[in-house]
Amino acid sequence: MAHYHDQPTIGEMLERHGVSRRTFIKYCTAMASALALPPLAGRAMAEQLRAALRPSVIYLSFQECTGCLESLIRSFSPSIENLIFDVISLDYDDTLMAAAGAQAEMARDKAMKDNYGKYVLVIDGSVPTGANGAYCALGGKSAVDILREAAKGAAAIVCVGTCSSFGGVPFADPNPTQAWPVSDIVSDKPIVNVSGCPPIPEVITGTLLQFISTGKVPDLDEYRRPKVFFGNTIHDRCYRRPFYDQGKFAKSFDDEGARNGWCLFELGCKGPTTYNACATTKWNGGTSFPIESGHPCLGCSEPNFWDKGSFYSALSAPRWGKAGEVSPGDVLKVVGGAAAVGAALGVASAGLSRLRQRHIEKSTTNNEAKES
Amino acid sequence: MSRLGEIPIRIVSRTPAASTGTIGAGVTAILIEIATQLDRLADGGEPGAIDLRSLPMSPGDREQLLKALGPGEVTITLKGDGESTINETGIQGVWWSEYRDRGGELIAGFIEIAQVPAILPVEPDQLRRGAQQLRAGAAGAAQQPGN
Amino acid sequence: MDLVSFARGPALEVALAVFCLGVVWRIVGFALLRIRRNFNEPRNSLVKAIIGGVIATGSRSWPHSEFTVRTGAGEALGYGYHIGLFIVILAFAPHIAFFGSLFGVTWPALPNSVITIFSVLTFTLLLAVLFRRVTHRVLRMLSNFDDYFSWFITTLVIVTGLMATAHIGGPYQTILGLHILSFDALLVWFPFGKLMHAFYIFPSRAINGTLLSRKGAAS
Amino acid sequence: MSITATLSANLALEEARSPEARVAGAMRGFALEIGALSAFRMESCIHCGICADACHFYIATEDPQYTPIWKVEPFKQAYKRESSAFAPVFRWLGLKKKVTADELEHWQYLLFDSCNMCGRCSLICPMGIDVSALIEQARHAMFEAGLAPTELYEKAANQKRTGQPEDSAEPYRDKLLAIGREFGVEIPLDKSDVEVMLTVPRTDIEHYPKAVAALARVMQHLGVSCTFRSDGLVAENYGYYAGGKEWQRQISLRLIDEALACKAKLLIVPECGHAYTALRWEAADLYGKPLPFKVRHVTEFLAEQLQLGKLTLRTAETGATTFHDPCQLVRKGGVTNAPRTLMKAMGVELHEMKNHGAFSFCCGGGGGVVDIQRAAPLRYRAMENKLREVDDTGASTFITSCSDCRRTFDDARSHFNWEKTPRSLLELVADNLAGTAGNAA
Repeated sequence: MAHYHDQPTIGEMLERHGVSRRTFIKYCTAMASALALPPLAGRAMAEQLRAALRPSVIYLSFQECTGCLESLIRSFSPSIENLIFDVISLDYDDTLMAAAGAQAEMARDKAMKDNYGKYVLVIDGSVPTGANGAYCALGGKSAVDILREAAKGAAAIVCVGTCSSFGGVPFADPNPTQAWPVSDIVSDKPIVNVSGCPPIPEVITGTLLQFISTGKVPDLDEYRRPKVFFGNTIHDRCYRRPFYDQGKFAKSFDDEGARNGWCLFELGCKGPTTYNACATTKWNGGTSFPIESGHPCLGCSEPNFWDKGSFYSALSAPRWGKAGEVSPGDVLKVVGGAAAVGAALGVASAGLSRLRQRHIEKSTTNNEAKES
Repeated sequence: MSRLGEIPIRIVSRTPAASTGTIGAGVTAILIEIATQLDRLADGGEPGAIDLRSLPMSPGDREQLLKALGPGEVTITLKGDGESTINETGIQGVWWSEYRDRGGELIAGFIEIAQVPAILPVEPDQLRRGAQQLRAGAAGAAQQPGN
Repeated sequence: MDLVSFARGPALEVALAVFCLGVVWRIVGFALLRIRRNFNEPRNSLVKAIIGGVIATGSRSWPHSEFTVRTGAGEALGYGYHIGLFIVILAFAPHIAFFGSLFGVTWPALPNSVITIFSVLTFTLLLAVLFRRVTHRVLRMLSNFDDYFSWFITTLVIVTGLMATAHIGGPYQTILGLHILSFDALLVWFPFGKLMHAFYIFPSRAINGTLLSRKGAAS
Repeated sequence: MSITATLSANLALEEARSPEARVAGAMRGFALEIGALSAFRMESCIHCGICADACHFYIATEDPQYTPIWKVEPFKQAYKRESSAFAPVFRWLGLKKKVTADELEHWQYLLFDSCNMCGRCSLICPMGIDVSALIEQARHAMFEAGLAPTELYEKAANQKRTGQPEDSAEPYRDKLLAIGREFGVEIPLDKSDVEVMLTVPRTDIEHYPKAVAALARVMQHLGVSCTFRSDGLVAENYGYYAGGKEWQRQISLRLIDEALACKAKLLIVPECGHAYTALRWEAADLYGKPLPFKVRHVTEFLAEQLQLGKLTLRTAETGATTFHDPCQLVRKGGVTNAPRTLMKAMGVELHEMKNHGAFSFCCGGGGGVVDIQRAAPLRYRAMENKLREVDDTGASTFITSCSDCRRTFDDARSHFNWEKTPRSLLELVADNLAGTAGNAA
């Protein structure tokens, strides 16, 4: 498609909008810093981005709560307006765009056609497949059909949020809509999962920028999450970690330990098993994150976080059954039942042994009797 | 409410002792790191940087660090999308950079070890574009009747 | 279901059930065998005999002075890792949280650094114990699969626990999952091997001590 | 015919027993021995190997097979396979192997030749297991397998049949009377309606007649109405040594019947350790009900008389003296203070051995080992340490209160050219009865 060569680079676009190179470097550097990248990476990213073409981005929302988008538009560095106006061409987002109805659908179809094979498809929300996809439909088309169609021409798919990445809340047991993560439906495209409920805004923009600046899918972990942001657990980087190491724990939300800012492990903190950048990037422009605000990590960026039992039972606590929490009563039931079966088996085996013994004894005394 | 600082917060307990206790030694470590990077700059011309955000510092530590570096003689102000400052410290070649956004919030802070902060030099293509712009302007002025 | 959820969920439930079933089965299985009555005239009254049994229960924790030269070191080694195990099992905060949710009671924890020291120490002692078992002529002859497997599974729990806290060997949740899973395995193995001695040691000392004291014999 | 029947009918047949029959016999023996208590003891073993350090056979040789608990390995194996809670599973999956005839043959040496049933290992076990009790039970199974050592087996068979472990040209009854004549002491025999029934070790009749006389003399001195019984003379019980439980019962029954016949209220066990175990602790259990009379060791009886003021003793000029604690009396029987009370009463200058009282090492001859010919070399090795301990006390007089211990030390005297002569505590008492001239001969 010839007109692609006529398209200006991002650098040119920026200058047209009066954003100087230095200002752009400033923001990229700030972002790199926010993402805990090496200090000089920001400038390199800025240069790469300036030379790159401004990609088309299509943002589709399925079975979701819009929390992810809410999060995204609160991105501080770069702010979403920076991102949209300076770096990407957001060609479709039914929540943000002014157009609506058939006009909006047309805009999407046009963007898909014009940028076939080049656009970045951002998915927010899980994809319900039950009842032929009827649980989520846009303009008369089911989400699953829209996804399949949109995925065909995508250069890559970025799943924003735990719902599109791992199924999230709709996927949770008993999953009434038969919701699936994107990766269970599309298998022939590079997929990057930016999980979280919602994901940290800087992590969303950072992932997009990284992808755009390099044109490559970043290094991913086993759950296809960018290692740069999901390489460490919350626990690894938690400022309360020293208290964990000292064995100082808050036992309730209003005790001395909680007031002293001690570790929230016993209140159910999932930090040790949760990979995300909350402890370093934090939220609201680096203001705070849940643990800093006194609440244990829920583990929202991990698969099945909704089905891992109570948010408030310790990570090392046992859990079984539907409720996902074990009370001493449940333990007693299991232990008592097993003990009863054990006792029955014990009685049976002892009885068997005694029978064998009696048999032997009888035969011996009979012989003794014969002898005398 | 436009600033976080304006939110009325009553601090009940101090910052956890564990996070302040270890930092004193941290300042020394930063100074040593700066010195190492200065050596590298002098030997191979390789600039370096330390992200202040990656170093958890108490206000006291920060003061201690600033005091150790001392005031310098160069101050640079960047006026793109908010006012950012780059101050040379008492140690020449060590720059204290603070990037702010339009609202004046600090969005990044660095200690840069460089001849000139890397954000300042202009790329050749930009120089050329500037030249072009000037030439176009001059041509336009020349064609202006009555001038 | 991820490994941790599996390990502390259904696997733990099954392990706990097998553990209880096996332990009760094994104990009932021999406790209901024939008990022969003693018709001989006791030297000491039943009360005195029982006091003797109680004393033996405690005193057998350490060899009589006549034996210490030959056995002191070996016994100290054995007790060493047992004490280490108890401290690590009972004084580590996540373990306390585990017991707390199982039984509804908790108690204060020791700092992790102390726990780490004890677990490394315990691990070292376990290695020494294994070395002794394979090099000591008596132990080598007595040892069977049970001895080595029980050692292995105990050590596995310690090692995976250390790896989990030190964050080595893989993602924390995988190692934590393996740690809990190895504990589940230990629970399953428990009733079928020598680990049962945890239930036997005090009753055995008490019963034999009582019977010996009844005769006025040394115990 | 049962094995016991076969054996008692014809000893020669015993040798020809097939391996299958041996295993079957042993398994039957094991099965009969298994009860909650023995099972618990076997369950409790953690293979710590510490019991080896209590056993003089292991200490002397450092040969791991002499580890006490290893001596009952076939018993443990049989228990796990036949009677433990998981036995059906073990059998089904073949996890515990059957005991083989070869193993049983090998274990004969471990259960008989290299174990005195001295019970020292029972004191060291951190799990509190009474190992010697298990060994005694395992011996029963070995007997059922026809694997009791010939010497013990023959003596037991003889004793069961005739009341005497060995045939003698002159019956023991006559020998007893002859001893009375020789030492000038009246031997009460076959009386009825007496307070006390006396018995005599066949070892004393054969080797230490003076001790027999001493018993009669002391009883006479005390003026106790007592008697020996022709049909219940021998204190020892070879059925106990050989592991023939039924034989042991029948041999004990002979004494019990005689005691009942003479209406004795007290049966005195002479200076013989294992006879004490057999009569004091096991006879009633085999009898199936409490005995209608008391059983006491002669030293116990004498110490009691001393405390009652009925017995007074002169100072015995024994010089520096040491005392060997017979295992069956002291460690396993609880007769710890009686001998020391008597020695104190005689002003004996007692120098205790390094390991004494409950921790004393066995003489090496207990459990019938002194009668097993082929066990002698091993027994001598195990004894060396004991003899060293005796020598280390620096005592010139060496006393014990068990005739089998005495015989074992006497045997060592000739084997090692050891210069000490073991003396009988009973004889010492008899020699130092206050108000008598004493008999130094």
